[in-house]
Parts: sequence; C-alpha cells; structure tokens
Amino acid sequence: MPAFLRRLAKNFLLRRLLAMFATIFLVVTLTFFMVRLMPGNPIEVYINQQMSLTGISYQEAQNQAASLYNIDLTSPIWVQWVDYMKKMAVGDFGYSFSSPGTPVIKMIVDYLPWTIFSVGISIFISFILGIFMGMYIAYKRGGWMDHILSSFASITSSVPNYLVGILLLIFFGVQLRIIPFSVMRGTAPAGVEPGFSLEYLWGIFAHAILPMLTYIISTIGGWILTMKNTTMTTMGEDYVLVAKARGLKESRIIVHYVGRNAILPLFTTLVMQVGLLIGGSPLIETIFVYKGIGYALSNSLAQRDYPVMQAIFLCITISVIFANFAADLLYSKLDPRIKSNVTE
Amino acid sequence: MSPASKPTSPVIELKNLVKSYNVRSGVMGKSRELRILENISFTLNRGEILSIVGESGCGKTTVGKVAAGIIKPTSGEILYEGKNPWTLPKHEFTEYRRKVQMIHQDPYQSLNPVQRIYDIISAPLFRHKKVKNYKEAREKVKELLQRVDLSPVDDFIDKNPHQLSGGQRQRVAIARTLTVDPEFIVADEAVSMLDISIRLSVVDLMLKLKEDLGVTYLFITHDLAIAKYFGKGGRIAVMYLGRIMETGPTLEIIHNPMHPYTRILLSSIPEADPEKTRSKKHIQLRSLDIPSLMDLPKGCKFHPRCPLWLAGKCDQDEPSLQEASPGHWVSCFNPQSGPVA
Amino acid sequence: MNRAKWIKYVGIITLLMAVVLVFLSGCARETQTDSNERVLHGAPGIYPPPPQGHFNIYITNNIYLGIYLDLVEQTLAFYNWPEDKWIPLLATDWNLDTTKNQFVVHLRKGVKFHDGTDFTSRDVVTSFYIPYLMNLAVWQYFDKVEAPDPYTVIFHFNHPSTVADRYILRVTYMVADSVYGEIAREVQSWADEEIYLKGLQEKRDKGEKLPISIEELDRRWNKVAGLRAKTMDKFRSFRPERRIGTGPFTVDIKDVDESQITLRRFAGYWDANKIQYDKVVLYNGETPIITPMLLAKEIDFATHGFPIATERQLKKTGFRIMRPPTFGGAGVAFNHDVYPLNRKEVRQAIAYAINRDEVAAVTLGEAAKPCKFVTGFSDTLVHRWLKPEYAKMLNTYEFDTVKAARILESIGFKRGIDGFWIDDKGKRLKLKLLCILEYADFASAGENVSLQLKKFGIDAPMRAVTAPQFPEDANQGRFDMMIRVWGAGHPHPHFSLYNDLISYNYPMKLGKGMNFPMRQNVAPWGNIDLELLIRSSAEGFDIEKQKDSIGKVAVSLNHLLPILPLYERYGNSPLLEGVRVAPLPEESPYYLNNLYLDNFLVLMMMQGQLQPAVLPGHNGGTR
Amino acid sequence: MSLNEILQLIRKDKVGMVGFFVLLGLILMSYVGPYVIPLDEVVRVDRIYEAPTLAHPLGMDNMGRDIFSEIVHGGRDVLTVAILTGVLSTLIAFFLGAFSGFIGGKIDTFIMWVVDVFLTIPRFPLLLVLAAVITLDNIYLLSGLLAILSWPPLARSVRSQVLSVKTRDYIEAAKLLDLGTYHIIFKEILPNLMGYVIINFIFSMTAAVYSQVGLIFLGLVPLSGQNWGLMIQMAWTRGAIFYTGSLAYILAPIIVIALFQWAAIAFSRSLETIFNPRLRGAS
Repeated sequence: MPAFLRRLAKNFLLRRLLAMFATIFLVVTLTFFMVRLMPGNPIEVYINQQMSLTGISYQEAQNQAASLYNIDLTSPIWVQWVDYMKKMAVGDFGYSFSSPGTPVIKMIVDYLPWTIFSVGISIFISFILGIFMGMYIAYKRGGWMDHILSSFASITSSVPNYLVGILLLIFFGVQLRIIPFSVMRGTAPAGVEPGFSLEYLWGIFAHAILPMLTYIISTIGGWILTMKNTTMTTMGEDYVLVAKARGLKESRIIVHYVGRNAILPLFTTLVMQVGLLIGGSPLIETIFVYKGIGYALSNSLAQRDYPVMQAIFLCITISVIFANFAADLLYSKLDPRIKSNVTE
Repeated sequence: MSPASKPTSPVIELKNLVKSYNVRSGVMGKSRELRILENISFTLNRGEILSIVGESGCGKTTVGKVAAGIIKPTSGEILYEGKNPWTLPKHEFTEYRRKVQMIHQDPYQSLNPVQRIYDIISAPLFRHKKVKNYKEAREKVKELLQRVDLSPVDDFIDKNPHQLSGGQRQRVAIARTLTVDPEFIVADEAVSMLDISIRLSVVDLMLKLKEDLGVTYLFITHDLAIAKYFGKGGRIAVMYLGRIMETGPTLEIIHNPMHPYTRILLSSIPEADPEKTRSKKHIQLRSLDIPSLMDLPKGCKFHPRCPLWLAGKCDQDEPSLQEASPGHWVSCFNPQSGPVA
Repeated sequence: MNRAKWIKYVGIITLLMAVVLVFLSGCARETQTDSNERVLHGAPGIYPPPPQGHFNIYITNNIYLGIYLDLVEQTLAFYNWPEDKWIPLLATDWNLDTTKNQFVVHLRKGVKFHDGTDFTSRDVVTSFYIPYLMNLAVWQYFDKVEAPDPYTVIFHFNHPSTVADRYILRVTYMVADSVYGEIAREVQSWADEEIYLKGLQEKRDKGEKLPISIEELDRRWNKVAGLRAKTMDKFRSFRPERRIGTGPFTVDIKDVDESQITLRRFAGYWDANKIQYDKVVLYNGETPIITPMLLAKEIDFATHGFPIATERQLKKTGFRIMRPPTFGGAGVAFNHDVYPLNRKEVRQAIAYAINRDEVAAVTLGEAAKPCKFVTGFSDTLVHRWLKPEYAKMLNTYEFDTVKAARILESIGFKRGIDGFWIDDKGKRLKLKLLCILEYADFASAGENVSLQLKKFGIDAPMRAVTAPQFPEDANQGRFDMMIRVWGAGHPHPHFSLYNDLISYNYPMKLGKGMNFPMRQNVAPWGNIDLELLIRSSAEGFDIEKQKDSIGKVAVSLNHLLPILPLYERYGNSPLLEGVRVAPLPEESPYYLNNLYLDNFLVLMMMQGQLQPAVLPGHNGGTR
Repeated sequence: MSLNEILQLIRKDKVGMVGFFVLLGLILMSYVGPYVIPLDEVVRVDRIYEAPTLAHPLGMDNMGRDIFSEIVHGGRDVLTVAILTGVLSTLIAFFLGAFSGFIGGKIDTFIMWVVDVFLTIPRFPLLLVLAAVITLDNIYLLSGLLAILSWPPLARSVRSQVLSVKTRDYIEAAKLLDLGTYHIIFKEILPNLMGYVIINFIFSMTAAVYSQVGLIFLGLVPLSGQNWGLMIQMAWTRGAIFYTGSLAYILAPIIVIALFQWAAIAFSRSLETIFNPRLRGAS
C-alpha cells in the first residue's frame, strides 16, 4: 500500500467519516425498503380518500388516480432503489407524489426551520431549567422540594408527550380559557409580513409557545432526574470531599467541583437530543397545527408520499449521526481523562 | 518445586525490550508513537528478588506487566525459562501464565466485590483440578488462608472483600496466587496502599513464602526504603522515563549510588533516626517537573532535572548502561560514588 | 459563583419565564380584527397547506374547502333533496331533449369571475374538458360539450342516463377559461379522437366489426395516449395563484396557512346584496383538532363526525346540533371465502342476532338511525324508489336471538358447553372483525357488534387497524367480517348499490375483497346477474325500468345479506348561534339536504338567509 | 447481601417504599383482580357516561359499562408486555453489550456499528412495516418486537460498564490465574453488573409501557381485549377528553399508567441505594 494511502487509512477523522457514510447508506437503504413495504400505497390511499370524501365509486377514483399519478411503482423494487440512490447522490430528492408540482426539497426548506426553532428553544430551556432544578434538589435531598420535583419529574417523563399536549389544550385552552389557543395555532401570525420586525418575531414566538411548553414539560423531568443523580454521584467523589476538607467555600464547590463535573455527562446527551430534534414530533405538531417537519411527516405518512417521507427520514438520519459524532467530539474535549486515545 | 532444583538458572530474561503505543491527541489529532519502555534488559535467577524503583509514570508497572505476560512488547524479547512465551503454543503459554502471578497494588480493586473469599480462592483450585469437590476445596482454602496468616480461618472464609481491611485483603490476594503454585510473582506496589504498620507484616509474609516455596519476585515500588528492606539479598533497578538508569545488588546501590537520580531518591528516604534525617544533605533537583513522554528531551532524559549535568554532553548524547563495577551498571556521563551523606 | 450570582441566574430564568407569559398574553392582540367586519368561522376538514397544498382543482393535495367551495366556485345549480327540486344558480334553465339525446343549458347573464372576466359558455366548456382529462365520471354519459352561443351549452349524450343531470348541474364546478382555457383547448384537440377510439374499443371488446383495421386502431390509440400524457404532465404541475370562481368570496394562496384559510368578500359578485358577511375563516384540522376550537366557541359550524361525548359537550356549550342526512353509514361486510360466512343462513342469523338500535345508540347516539329496510341505500329513498311489490318482499330483521339460534340449528350448528356456537363441521365459530381505528363510529360499532355476537355465542374479536392500512386488508380479503361504509351521497340509489356490491367486491381486480359472487339465484327471479342490474339501474331515461333493476338488487341484498347495513349516519353538526351567526329558523327543507353535497349553510348564505348575529357597527368579529 | 439488609434499605427510603407498595398493588390488581371483579360487558344505552357512584367508582363508559372493571382487567396485558419486554431487552442488551465489551476489537466495532444503525433507523416506518408484516395481535409478539427495538441503548451502556469492569485488577488476576473466558464473563464481570441491570430492567419496563401505549394509541398494534393503552386510544377517538362527563373514561387509564411509571421509578431509586457499588467497596 502506498504511503499516502496508509496515512489516509490511519487518519482517524477520515475513518470516522467513512463509517458515518456507511451508516447513512445502510440506514437510507433500509428506510427505502421499509417505506416501500409499508401497507398501503399512495394510489390506494388517494382512491380511498376520494371515495370517502366525494362518495364516488372505486372505478371512478381509480381512473382519476391512473391519470393523476405519474409514478412508477411497477418496476422491480431494486431498480427503484438504484434510481433513488443515483438521484440522491446528486442531491435530487424528486417531487412529492401527492402534490406533483412541489419539489421535496422546497417542502423540507419550508418546514424544517419551524421545527428547529420550536424544538431547539425548548430543548435549551428544558436543559437549563432541568439542571438547575436537579442540582437544587440534589442539595436539598429529602426536602419537600425534592419530593415534589422528583415526583413531578417521574410522572411527566413517563406520560407520553402527546397526552401532555392534549391535557394542556383541554385544561388551559378549553376548561380554564387561559390560553387563546385558537389564534396560537400555526407557525406565524396571519397577515404579518415575514421579516425581522418585532411584530413578526413576537408572533412566531407566540405561535410556538404551546408546542414548546409541551416539549419542555415532557423532557424537563428527565433532565431533573439525571442531573440529580450525577450531582449526587459527584458529591461523593474524592476530590469534592478533599475540597470540602480544604475548607473551600460551599458556593465554589457547588459550581467548580460538583456542577462542572455533574453537567459534563449531560452535555453529550444534550447534543444527541439536538440530533433527534430534526424529527420533530408528528403528534404534537399535528395537535397544535404547527407546520414543522413532524407535521409534514404525519401528512406524508397518511398519504404514503414516498419521496417526502424518504427525504424527511434522510434528514433525521443525517442529523442523528452527525449529532452522535459531535457528542463524541464534545465528550473528548470536555473530559480531561480521555484527552488522548491510545491505540496499539 | 523445591528451591534447590535449579539454583542459578535464569527464570526470566528481558532483552532490549521496547514498548510503544500510537497515541492520538484529541479526536482529530495526528497519531504518533509514544515509547513507554526503551531498551530494558535484565535477568532474574530462580529465588532472586529484583526491585524496580522509580517515580510513578516511569514505566515500572509496564515492565511488571510485560514480565507477567499481560502486555506484549513492541520489540525485544522476553524469555521465560529460556523460551519466549509469545511464540509458545497455546497450552504452553497458559502454563507459563500460571507460573507467573501478580500481586496488585490496590487490594480494593484486586478482589471481586461480589464474591466471597471462599469463591475467590476456590475458583482457580477447581479450574486447575487441584480439588475435586466442595469439601476438599474448603479444606484447601482454609489451608491457604492459614498460610497467609488469616486466622481464625472461619472468620474470613465466607466474608465479602468489603468486610475486610486492606492488609487482610492483600493477604487474600496472596493466598489466591498461591493456589496455582507460582514460580515467579510480580508484586506491583503490593504494600504501598497499606498502613505503614501493616506493610512490614505483609512484606514479611512475602519473604516467608520465598523461603518456603522458592518464589522469584519482581518487586515494583516507588519506595527505595521498602525495596531496601524487601530486596536485601537481591538487586535493584532504578527506572526513569522508561529507561533503566542504574542497576546492581541492593546493598551496593544503597551504599554506593552512582547515578545522580538514585542519589536524589536515596537522599529523600527518611531514616529511623530523625537526627540523621535532618543532617542528611538534600540534593536539589534543577526542575521538579518530569518531562512528558510525548515530548522527551534530547540527550540524557534526566538532564533537565539533573543538578550535575554537563552542558554540551548530557543535552546532546544519551548515555548507555555501563558496568561500573561487577554487577553494578549505570547510565550516566558523570557518575558519582560513595554513600549519600 | 457566589450566592449573588446564583440569584442572578435564577433571576434570568424567572425573567425568561415571565417573557413567555407576556408573549402568551401578548398574542391575544391578534384576535382583535376590524370591529366592523362580519366574519363566519368554519371548519372544512383537513387540507394540505402550501407549499404542497395548491389551487389546481382535480390534482391531489389541492386546498380542500369542503362545503365552503360553493362560496368561491359555483355550479350551474343547487339541489333541494327532500323536495327533489333544482335551484338555479349559474344556469337559469335547462332541458333534456330525449329525442336528440341532448341536454341544453342556458346560462345566467352578468356573472363575473373574480379576475373580472365574464362568465360565458366558453368557461362552461373549459370546466367540462378538464374533468375529461381527469377521467371523471361525468364523461361516462356524453361525448361532446358544445357552446353554440355565449349563453347556451349543449351536452350530447352517448350513454343517456337520468343521473347525468346531477353531474352537469351540481357535481362539476365552473372554473375560469382565463385560468384553465389553455389546458382545456389542448384537451379538446384530442378528446374527440379519443372518444371515437374508445367507442371502437368497446365494439372490439364485444367482437363487433370495426370500420378501421386493428393496426390502425392501435396506432391511433397510441398517438392519442401520447397526447394525453403530454397534457397531463403539463396539468400536473400547473399551479394557479388564486382560485378564480364566480362565488361571493375570493381566496388567494397568500390567505392560506397551515392553520386557516381566509376567504374575502368579492365585490363583483352577481348576487352581492344577499351576502351578509365580509370574511369567512376556515380552520384546518380533523375532528380531535377542531373539537377544542368548537368548545372555545371559535367555530360557528363544523361538518365533522363527532362522537357522542363530544356531541354532549357541544350541546352543553350551547351549540345547536344539526342533523342533515349523509345517505350512508356503517355496515358489516362478510368475507364470502370464509366458511361458514358464505352460507346465507349464517349471515341472516347474524343479522337477527345484532340489535341495530343498540349499535346506533352507542356509536353516534341520535346521529345514527338504525337501518330499517336493509336495502343498501338510505331508508328515505325506499318510498321513492321501491315499488310496493318489491318493498313488501323486504325482511326487516328485527332483533331476535331466538330466531337467529333457530336458523343456525336448522343448518346443523350446535351450541358448545361454553355457550359458543359450533358449526356443522365441528368447528367453534371464531370470526375476526376488522375495523378502522381512527373512525370513532366505526370502532364503536365494531366493539358493540363484537360484544353482541359474543353474547349470542359467536366469538368475534375486533381487530382495529389504521385508516391507510384498512383498504389493504379489505381488498386482499384479510378479514372474516369488517365494519365499512355502505351507501353513497347521491339521490339515486344506483350509486349506493354500486358502492355496496361492486366497489369492495372481487371485480375490482385488486384482490378478492369480500368475494361475493354477483351471479345469484334469487327466489322469484331465478338466476340473475347483480352486476348487470346495478350497472343498468341508472341507464336511460325510463325511471320505471330503473326501479325494476333497483328493486331486484335491493331485495337480493336484503335476502342474501352480502353486507349488513347497521345504521344510517346523519350529521351531528354543531351550529353556534348568537355569536357570529344570527339564529336560523327552526325548520327548513334545506336541513334535509345532504350534509356534504348540498349543504344548507352555504345555500342559506347564498340565499341571504344567513345573517350576522350583531348588526354592523357593533363587534361582529371573533370575540 | 442479605434479604434483611435489603428490607432495611427499602424501609429507609420512604418514597421508594410507597413506590414499592403501589407497584405491588397494581400487580395484584392486574393479575388477581380479574378473578375477583368480573369484566362488565353489559351494554346499557341509558347509562352512557354516567357519573361515578359508590357502585361504579369511576363511572360508566361509552356503552354504559363500568370503567372500574375495565381498569382492573386492562392491566394484565400491559404489565405482562412490560415485564416480558423488560426481561427480553435487558437480556439481549446485557449479553450483546457484555460480549461486545469483553471481546473488543473488530467484533466490538461491528456490534457497536449495528447498535448505531439500529438507533438511527426511523422508528415510525419500521413499526408500520413490522405491524403490517407480522400481525401484532398478541402480546408475546408485541413484547418481542418492543424488545428488539429497545435493546440498543442499553447494550451500549452495558458495554461501557463492562469496559470499566474489565480494567479492574481482579479481572487481570483472573486472567493470570487462567480461569477461562466463561468464568471471567459469568462469574467475575456479570455479577458486578447485576445492580445496574436490575435498575435498567425497571427502566426498560417503564419504557416498554411508554412505547406500548404509544403504539396502541397510534393504532399500530391491533390488539383486542382489555388494555389500558387501548382504553386511552378508544376514549381519545371517542372524544371522551372533551366531555366533562366522560373525563374519567380517559383519565382513569392515563392515571393508572402514570402511577405505575412513577412507582416503578421511585422503587428503582431505592434499589439504586441498595446496589450502590460503594456499599460493596468497589468504586
């Protein structure tokens, strides 16, 4: 093997990137076949939709579908796969099946920012609040706040988030009428020109509140519990005991010794969460009619719109893989113990 | 095996041994070679004791692990009874494995916390078919515990490690090594974590075993005083940054240290007589920092800290081990002599 | 970090929370609209927002306006269901010329489209040639649409039928030639040829002699197919910015987001003085999404199907529940490949064993009327379409478990010691019941049928699957029994029977479906072909002849029970009076119009009967 | 560690104790309750959504049946799936993770890559496809499926635990004593992970409840019979959440599920103190 090839083979980053692309390739392939094997196909779904919507006969709906869909679902699936991979390699995601004139990439560009905006902010808020609360109850272990927050955390983290969303809607929106949710549906205020105007920014924030609140409530419990745990573990570490023995100030110990080391392992989880945020939440976004990627996913799923689904899954796959990679990087940067990796 | 069988045959020989790792700094950094051990050679005869002395990070534990066959050397040769274990067929290798045992530094880590003392000691007995059934095993375990002075035996045999003190645990660890009748034991800082009061009794136990069973010891320590006590009749090798700086019979090294590093180590040993300790002349190091293995100095690896270095010489060339007097080898351009005052 | 800093951090967080709350209250500002505007809030169902949602009618994912489409685009006429009368809209009058096989329509003058162009016969022709491109059913009946003058349109029949008028007058919406004209011209350039060739193909299939050679036919056929594909390709990605119609409201793609569509008043509407509203806001969403909006009194009218619990809450909240018919409902379909369901006695026994009153009561409460006559079409059509001699042959299958048991015993079935029936082959009856999970009424009906059959001694566990999965299982025959729709939204029973017996049955090629053989031996008539009878039941202009076909099919269905209609669904559409809508009259024939097809609300709005609750000048807006 | 010690530790943690008893109560209710309280299958059209009374403490459902009896009968399948999934996924994760960590090298890299791939595959279509290919109408298949889906993250953390245990001196000692791979894995490494595994078993149980209910809610699992998840699903599609009179219909299953989750987590926290490695002297 020539020297430069050997050097390339030894280059860690390159190896890591290759492994990542292998994973993406495999997952995309698996996803492709999974999507195609899903029960129901876009034409069938269309036919049934038309029948139930307009009461026309099957034959009629089928005739319509035949002229409507210019899609090839008859050639062998592996041929379709090769075709799909070829197009994807040059960044061609094709057109939506159910909306033939709309490029898939346009939909992604249209939907993705909203999800990143709403989920991103909530992950951030939830993380900050969660670690503070977790640390607090770790110090006040056994106190009433500990009991309340721990119970709150274990209940909210065990109730599925869409139920949280529904309950929020019912109790605050319908029963108590605190939240004017009917005008908070959607992503942006109707009739306000998009731009960096205060009114618009104000508007998009207000529209994202309900989904964000749901995400925060359903994820904060996890942070609280984990943070409490790691804080307690760290408090028992030798260096903290030594620091206490040295008579350092309590606040200094809390921040520099316990806090830093307790948050460290949570950072990697945070980064991985960020990877998952691209997926959004189909159910939450549907409940609040929020035009994010999850909303697009649930619609395209219902219509079996293959290209759209595949593109969304690709986005999710890539972001998860890169987030994991980033988490690894971050981990080695943050933890002094694994500054260098030893290989034989 | 009786101690008289082959009185002077070398048990283990290390020849020009090198151990290196490829190290990446950070995830994206370039990979480079890190040499932990450089050109280590020594021979240990049956029944002998070789103490390896050095500061932490000097590679002494690695030497122990190489000798015990846990780590494979990068280059150079290790010979056990004249054979290189790494080229042996599998069954012979396992036999070598059994003959060479190790006593670890931390008795908290060397005993499995979820097992009882009986389980810990009986497992190798069953594995190597030294006992046939529970009753026999129990007898044998009791006998071994007796041998390492853990009595009354019945108080210990069914306990978990966390119910024992450090010294007691180290005795259990020693008893465990005895289950396979070892010929050669690597004692890696075996007593450094024990209270001073217990240290001597454990060391005495180890010496007793040498007398009784003819065990050969590679005794690794950072403490010249304990090496002096344990290895009275044996030899000492002083290591610094993966190299042997000086080696020779224990008493010779203690009374006539030639390498400045050895002399510094010796000068810091507290004497039994506090008056004597106070009057001891402390040799000052030029620098307190040990150079990083990633960034070794040119020339003699010790010269940046050496109070006696010769400019233009020590910072250019690396000295090799030279026999200064019979059996006493030193690696220095400017060796000293005479006891440390 | 010292204590002070701690407090600072906590302070920042608190501030953040406060900001959230301020935003929360801040968004209430949006609710304030121009206080002089009169707004109606509706809920058409679910539509796809842009970018995939669009305004090209007939192409999938166009923005669905539901019943409110009539406010933007109009048809030639509206239909009064209970009185079987037409209400002229864009057409002033029409007549059917049975001798010439023509349908002649005269158009209203002075009608303008939203873009200012006049509505003429040219637009009508365009409006019919686009459906031709889409293979819509309207073209089953005629082969040419002509415009002899700007205000007259002539339809030439090739398959004369009494149901064609509804397709012409009500099903086809009038779109602007200025938008679709170009495509329609292109369609017209090859449509005649295609229709001609289609006729030849029919002859060829029947084995008749052709005027041209087969090779010639295939060659010309391929050419037309190529032209059609080219036009279709163009049409598929055609995306008009606005939906140009003649209706009282306009809609622009900018007025559509994922949450709502805003329809704005069209000043040039031909009947403008009748329209009392300035704006119609339509909210997106399926039943669970729309329900909280209703409960918050944000929506005035919704046509979704609501479960009993929701209906009760809506009543409690002050909604008036309207009950227009839908002419369809839920029924049990049997898989005729499964023994013993292929024995009509077993199906009849099941019919007797199920209390349809109970099914109706637990699924939709007052909104479900148990099927009385078991004909496969709405009970309200029975008196109009079934001759007495057929009507008296109908069995109403009154709930009677004793009779059901007797039927089963008569064919050699026995009850086992556990109380469950064992068939004549010694097998315990276990029949899985497939249904759609998301449709609350179907799932409830399924659960109730399953319970009732269990009580009777037939183990019928329910298997609920998602809506996209359901057709797959149904078409492939992966069920023993299933809960599915029967009936169709059409005043002619032909369509109901077609759906009942053909749509889900084996002739659909996609799979076996319920695999009910369409050639059957029915008592008074001997061997009959049900498919032939259904297809002929809407042909021609001879209503009496149609009634005969329909009678035979209805009686066959009633006796053989390939499906068992359980209940007919009526709307439980909540109407909020007094907030944005003034109270509507207690009674109106329009309330008996089909809920989705000729909805009373839009009709009353266009006739000026729908009034804002508060006079202009006061706040008639959202709150 | 003796049973006595464990009991003492449980008693020390009040919340854990409450959790333990709630857990016990729910398990008893779900497995013994059905023999005491028969399932109400009588349809009473006139008593739909009747308010709670003494005889019917949770009121009546959409067909006028007693909700309480449905809750009693609805737990068995949920808990069985949770327990089976917990056992299965923990076993898979435990063995694959331990094997991978112990064996190291290329095989380890490969297994961890498989874990990565598994974690990256979008769950939704996978479930849809699986639900279509295998008819998930029995709880054993469902448990198996959930287990297959949920082992990867646990396997990864078991592996890192193994890696950390692997470097302990007692493992080196065992190697030197030539005790054999089998002994090292099963007698030296795995027993040290027991506490970790038991706690993770409880976590995977709660995760199984979460995803099980989610799957049923989405309609991907066409289960029949009584099941809390199915109750939520039915109550949801029937709009029970919107009618004040039918709130018990939807809240009852939500609350028992949340209670189960809370109790399991609370109990696992007191287990954590029992299995705290410090108690055993290993750090």
